[in-house]
Amino acid sequence: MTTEPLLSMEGVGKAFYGNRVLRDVNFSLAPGEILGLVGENGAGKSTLMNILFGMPVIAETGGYEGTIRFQGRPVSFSGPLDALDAGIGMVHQEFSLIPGFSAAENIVLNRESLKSSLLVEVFGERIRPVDRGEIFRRGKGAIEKLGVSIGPDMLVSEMPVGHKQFTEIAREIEKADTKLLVLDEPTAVLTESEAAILLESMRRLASEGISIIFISHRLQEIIDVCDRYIVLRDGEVVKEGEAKTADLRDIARAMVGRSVAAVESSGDEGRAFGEPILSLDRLWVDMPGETVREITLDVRRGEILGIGGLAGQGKLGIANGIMGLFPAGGTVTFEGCPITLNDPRSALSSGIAFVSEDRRGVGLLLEEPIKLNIAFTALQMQNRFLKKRFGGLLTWRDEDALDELAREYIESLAIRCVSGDQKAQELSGGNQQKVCLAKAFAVRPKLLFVSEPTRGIDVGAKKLVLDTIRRHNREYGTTILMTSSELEELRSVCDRIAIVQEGRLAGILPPQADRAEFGLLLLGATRGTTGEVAS
Amino acid sequence: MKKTGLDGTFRLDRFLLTNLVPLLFIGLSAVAIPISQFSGAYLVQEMMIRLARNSFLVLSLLIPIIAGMGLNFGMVLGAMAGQIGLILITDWMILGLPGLTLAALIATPIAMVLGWMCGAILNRAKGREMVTSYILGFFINGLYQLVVLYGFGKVVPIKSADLVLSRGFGVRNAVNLLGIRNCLDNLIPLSIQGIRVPLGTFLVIGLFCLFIVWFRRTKLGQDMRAVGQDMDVARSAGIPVERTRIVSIVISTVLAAYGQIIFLQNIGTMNTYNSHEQAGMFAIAALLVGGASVARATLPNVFVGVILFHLMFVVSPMAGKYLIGEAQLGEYFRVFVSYGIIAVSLVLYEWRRARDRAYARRSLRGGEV
Amino acid sequence: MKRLSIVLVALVAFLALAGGAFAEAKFHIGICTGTVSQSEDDLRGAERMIEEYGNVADGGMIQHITYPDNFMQEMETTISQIVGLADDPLMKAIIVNQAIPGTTEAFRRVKEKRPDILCFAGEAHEDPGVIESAADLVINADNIARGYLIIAAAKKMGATDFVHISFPRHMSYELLSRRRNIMEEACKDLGLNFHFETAPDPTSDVGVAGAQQFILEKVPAWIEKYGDKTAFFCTNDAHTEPLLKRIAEMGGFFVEADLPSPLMGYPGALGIDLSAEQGDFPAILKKVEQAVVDKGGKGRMGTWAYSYGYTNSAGLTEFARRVLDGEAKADSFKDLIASFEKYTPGAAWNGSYYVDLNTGVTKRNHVLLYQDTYVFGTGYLNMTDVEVPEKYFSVK
Amino acid sequence: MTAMRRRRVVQASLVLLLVLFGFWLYHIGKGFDLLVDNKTITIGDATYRATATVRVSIDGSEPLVLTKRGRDVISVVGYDHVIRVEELDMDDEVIRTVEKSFTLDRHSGDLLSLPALLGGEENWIVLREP
Amino acid sequence: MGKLGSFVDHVGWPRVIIAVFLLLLFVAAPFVEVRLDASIGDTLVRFGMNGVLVLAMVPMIQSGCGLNFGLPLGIIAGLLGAVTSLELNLTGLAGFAAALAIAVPFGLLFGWAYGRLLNKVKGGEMMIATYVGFSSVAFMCMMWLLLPYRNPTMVWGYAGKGLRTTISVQEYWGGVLSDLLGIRVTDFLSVPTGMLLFVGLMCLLVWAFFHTKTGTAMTAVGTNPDFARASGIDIDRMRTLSVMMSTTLGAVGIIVYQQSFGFIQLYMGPFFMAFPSVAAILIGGASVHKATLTNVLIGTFLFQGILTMTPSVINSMLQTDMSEVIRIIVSNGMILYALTRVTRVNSK
Repeated sequence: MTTEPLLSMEGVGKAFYGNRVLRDVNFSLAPGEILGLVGENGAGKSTLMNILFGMPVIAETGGYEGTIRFQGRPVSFSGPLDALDAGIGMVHQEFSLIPGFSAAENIVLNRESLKSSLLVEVFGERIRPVDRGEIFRRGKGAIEKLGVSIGPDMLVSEMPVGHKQFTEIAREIEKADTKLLVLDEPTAVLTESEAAILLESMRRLASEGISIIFISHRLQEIIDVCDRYIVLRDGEVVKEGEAKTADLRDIARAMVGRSVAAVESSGDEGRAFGEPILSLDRLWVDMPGETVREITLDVRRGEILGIGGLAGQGKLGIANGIMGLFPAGGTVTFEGCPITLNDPRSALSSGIAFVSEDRRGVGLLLEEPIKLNIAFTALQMQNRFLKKRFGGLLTWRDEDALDELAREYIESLAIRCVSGDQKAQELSGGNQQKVCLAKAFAVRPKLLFVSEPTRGIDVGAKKLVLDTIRRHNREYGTTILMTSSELEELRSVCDRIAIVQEGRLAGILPPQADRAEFGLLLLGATRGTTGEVAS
Repeated sequence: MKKTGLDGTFRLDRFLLTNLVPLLFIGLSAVAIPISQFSGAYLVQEMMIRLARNSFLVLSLLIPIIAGMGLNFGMVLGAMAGQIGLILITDWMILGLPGLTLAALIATPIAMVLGWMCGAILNRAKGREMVTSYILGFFINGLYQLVVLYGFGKVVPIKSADLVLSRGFGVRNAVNLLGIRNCLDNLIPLSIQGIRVPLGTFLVIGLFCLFIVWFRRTKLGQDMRAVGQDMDVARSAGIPVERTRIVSIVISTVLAAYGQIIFLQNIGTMNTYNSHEQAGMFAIAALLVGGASVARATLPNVFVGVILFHLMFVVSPMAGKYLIGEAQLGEYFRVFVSYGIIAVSLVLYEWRRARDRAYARRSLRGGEV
Repeated sequence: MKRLSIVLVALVAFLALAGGAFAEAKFHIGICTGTVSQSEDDLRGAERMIEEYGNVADGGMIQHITYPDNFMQEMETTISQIVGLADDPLMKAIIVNQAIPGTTEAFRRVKEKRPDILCFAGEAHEDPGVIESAADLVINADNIARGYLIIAAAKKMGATDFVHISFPRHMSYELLSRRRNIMEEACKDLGLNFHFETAPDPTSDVGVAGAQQFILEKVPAWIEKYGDKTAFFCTNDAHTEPLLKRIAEMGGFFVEADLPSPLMGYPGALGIDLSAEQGDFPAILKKVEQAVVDKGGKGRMGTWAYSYGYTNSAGLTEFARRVLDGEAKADSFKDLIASFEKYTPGAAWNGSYYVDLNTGVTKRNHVLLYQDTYVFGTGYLNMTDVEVPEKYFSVK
Repeated sequence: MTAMRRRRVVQASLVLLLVLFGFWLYHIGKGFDLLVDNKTITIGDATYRATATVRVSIDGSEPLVLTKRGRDVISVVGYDHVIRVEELDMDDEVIRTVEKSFTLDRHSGDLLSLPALLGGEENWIVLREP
Repeated sequence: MGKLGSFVDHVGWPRVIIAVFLLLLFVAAPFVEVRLDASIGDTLVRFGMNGVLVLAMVPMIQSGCGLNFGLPLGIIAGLLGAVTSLELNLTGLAGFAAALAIAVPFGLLFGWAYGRLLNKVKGGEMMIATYVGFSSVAFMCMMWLLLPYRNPTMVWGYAGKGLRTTISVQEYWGGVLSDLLGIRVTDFLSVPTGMLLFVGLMCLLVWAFFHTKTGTAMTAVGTNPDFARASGIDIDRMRTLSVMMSTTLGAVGIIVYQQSFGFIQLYMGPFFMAFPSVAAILIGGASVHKATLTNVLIGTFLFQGILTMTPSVINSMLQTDMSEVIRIIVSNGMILYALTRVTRVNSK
């Protein structure tokens, strides 16, 4: 073993438009070493990887600070293809596979073995026939290296998810000169036995001299397979050490803790709440990327219930499923009446409103004026802001009422805009979010789902939005289910916080609970041990 | 257990659906042939000729489908290039196979330029390729008229008095291709029981099928399949997506030029200003009838499609005439059926795609596992 | 749904027509014409022959088919339709009227298989040199002579200006292009002002309606520009109808259509009810004349008394029948005219053989014909007696 | 880079080859429409009278019979040909047979004057009068 | 410069180019002896004739069904109304109103069926619409021959049965709208006030519709289907409704067209009607998923202006028939430009 590290980062930092996301990251990675990278969503992991791979987004936003050395030389890739050439492979969370191709074909995609052909001299390299036998052999070899059994000629479209993950990894290691492999949450979609196989093959790869950066939320896996780990929080390395001696609880605490000013407590601890207003019984939701597998939960009248969890664990699916936007099953009871799933009207008409996390996609009519955006749901579902014309023959949009409504919310939520006639797409993210909230408030809901209300908006706006939500809860007694990736945010607003992990409820905690408790729930370290935690 | 059972019924269902259009056509033909009172020999001969005449044009559609660009209405551009080649060799009086080959040789660079242009435009209209190439056909038709009706005889010298209008410029509306008429079809004379077999053309078509099979196995073909299935994945794997798409259109356009030349050598006369217009529409219809879809087409689709579609074309006017007693009703019936069937097959395709998507998603559903 | 209703309709129609029978014919004659929407007269001529000689389906002599409406795009269909006729062993003659593109190749194929079948082409669209190479007889309206005669007739009617309306695709037809040039030359010689106007092609993206609309709106402007002593002529049938409508309303002259017939344009343009006169050309002529005169078009609008397309279908079929029955000779101009005159009592015909301008070769299988011009309200102009000066035959 | 360069050379020479191939095709496929003419003609000072009916064929094609003042078209492919002219008397008996080989090129005429040929004129192939 | 630039950006290059081209034609017209008043009159008449047909594109585009290449279906409904009105021998405004009254139910019915079909093929509407249009036209060709219409002015002169390709409506209700309140400015320029008012009325109705609850919902479906669904709107229903509206507007549009045109065009006539309307609205600056009344008005004016001005002016200028070819290249080139541009914005 050489002593020289394969990869080393020296003082790497990055700021997006003055907003610092990485600060002075230092670490090095020896050949054949497995490094665990741990951190909450938004801790800076992806940015770090983007810098490593030279993604265009980094250069476009002003580059980064510090030096990256690969095999001793300082490098600065101009794109992922460059990085691949240098021998760094990455396996993404989203599959990057061609569905109609076999495993082998995907493994060698764009690196196919070619037969020689005289026509090359005329039409260039790409005219060479593909050597199918050789491809099959190479694919098979790569799969075997992983120690799994996948037919090299199996079509990706017919594979179970786990096999797709293995195919993707096989593609990276098949590259002859792959020296460093970055695995971004590879086990998230795997079953336990599959995950075990993967960890096994990671060890095998490491023993062959390939270094691995392993990003995972399953701390146990990190401890099991890695040589060392580092924990990122708010763009800084807050903890690093040998995996073997690590303590799960320590890592969790390091990950979740915040350096920001202490959470301003809501101040009404011990608020008393009424009977359950909404009950979920074995709810499942098929929302791509946010699958909810089985959730049973009661929400009480008047409370603010936070739903937390890491990205992709299914916390977002709950609201979307109940609102009928994605196929769902199970039983949902609202005020004693069952809600018909898969039908948005059902939930809406029983007085539930929803502020979607996908502001631009689902939340707004970007090309329409603000006032229409605010009034739309109320107008459609509750026939408000309409006036009759010609003896009821025509139901006309009441522009005056719309203006009035828009004025009201622009004022109360301090939406910064020219007038209610301005188009939604011309607003800033924070103001768009306020419009979304206004839209939900306008229907005067009994229960409000708010998903990721502060995503992508600046700090000042964040506080305003959270205050608005809280005020609405206090003033109108609206029950609110707030879903957020930012635990601190939940802790500052909510009365209870439910943590969702892998599509299941991991537990419910009061906001004052210890950080480590949250950390453990988030990371699934206590998987299987928690049931319904009473508050 | 449950899974395989589900799978099995699904397959049969799927088979029927996939082949619904050809089955529909077979059914219609089965009814129409006896009514039309055509003799078997006539129909066989006619199908033989039509197969020779049209297959190549239809085959030229395959490659853009592989590359995920849908049905290439832009093949009309290639047809025009082929026609320009034919006009020139007719003017120079190059006869027989050499003439045919020379026409193809002249058409190649023109088709390449046009195809490149078409591909570049389609790259800017991703997801709307079909409508765009449809309109592109109209546009290029204007340019073609400009060149052939005003350019030829003025800019491009045309000497032959049979070709140029007496006014001194512009090609006449019909060009007699006697010099190369049937020269490929009759290259190897073969007659089985009085039915002429255009063996020469079949050989060329056969070679071309081999080319397609071979091409799919080249790196370029592999890249096209990848691009066709998922552009983003292909791009992230380093495949030059835009370039690959352009290349596929260029190949298709050049092949369409050859196809049109083969088509016209069989027809024997060229409708200077309209021959190309028919190329795209009917080739596409035939392919769809053969059971191909916008995203998937195979060699058997081509041949089955040509035979079924043209069988219907030949038989339905007569069948309509005998059935209804008026010739023109038969004709309208034919138009109705042929356009209707294209609509039906497109509807089925879209519907099936939506259903497959839903089916694929179902496996991810949490509750049912 | 639609398909079911078609079958039902078909069944009803079939039952309705399953009457009438003719003695088994010795031989069959095939006629291929356009549909009603494309060229009614041609189709009616064929139906007239069915009336006279019986339908093959009922044991008669005539087998009638139609070519596609979209014939410019569907050459293949045209070819196989015509060749399909030769599949009948009793088939002895095939008449295609109008001989649209594809006819030549169809004839070649027919001849390859059955050299004994007579192939006649009425009003050939393809280039003369092309169609002559395959057909036994080609008929065209004598656009060479008419190039002069229409101008002469316009002068006779009192015109001072002449407007020729066409578009690029038609100008690529040798005979149409030459006729335009002859007209220009004749105008110069006879002292008329020649004007050339372009209108949209009805087969282009604007469609028939768009092209017709253009004529409707431009004719008043042209009459204003060139005066109301202007004669109009257009090469396209679709343009004719709106043109007639405007001329009847606003003045100007109309000598005759490109393919003249009292049914060409007039019934549609003037909204004439012809149901009582069906099939009777003298009566139709009278009715149309009445309508034209009522609209104030007396002495300003003309036609051929008998439809060119109708006579072509009927006359050629009759000629073919006579040849096959030995009553006429295939190369006799006189016999041909006699066959035509059977359907046009009272109207004079004239014509000549086509001469290739480049080689000077006279094509004895290509006959150019014209009928006397009939002007509504004043009667025949006796244009068939006018000698066309030799020089016009060599105008390119 | 040498591979690239070699490729360019190969491509260039292939294009060149195709162009040459085109010329070759032009050469072997070039056809002519020849007008065989049995009319009186004046070439230079000499006048050759059309006298009799002749039967003519080129390269053994289907023979054509031309009466006096007759003219017809024969299509041929290639540059070198043999013409065979038979003079006929009133009873269609052959009086005299002349066989002559001739070579065409792009500039030569396309009107074969049979009286001139029979009269022994050197330049019996003339350009058609426009 | 900045102002001009932003103006051009706002209006869009293709429209500026076409407008300048059209303006040049108008300026050039008097110099080549093309009457300016007649040209303006023609453009106005054409604008009125085609306005409603182009308007028929709007509901479908707004609800996200794309360009209505299936317009022939609506036209067929209109034709049925028109010939039935003639069959009943109704004249004047009564005849016109009857034609509308008969056409509208047919339009609604066809639109309903067609809309249900299009709901099955979301995403592939345009191609399918084209072929549905074509095949329905061919089907109706048979029907025109077979339907038992008997009015002698409509049937074939020779056979006495089957409808003619072109039927004159002059004696019935030709020009009832155009001449209504017509203002004669010069001999060649009379403003078809009635027709323009009718087009205006139709625009107003469409405008009003998009201000009702349902209209608002339809816009939302087109702009952002997810948003609409999240707000409890039945997308399929809205789409079907929009197709019904488009089809019915097409039916009304063709009747307006006919009363000015003076003829009813049967058989292959409807075949070619969709294309000019599609072209007009694209030139007007509409995209495949967003169209406004302004797009309709500007597009109709520009497209029809080019159509009527190019052949006459260029022909008089150059004394050649080339003008027709130039027209084809210019107008299709513009549509092509519009299509590629739209997508680039989309793919961003």
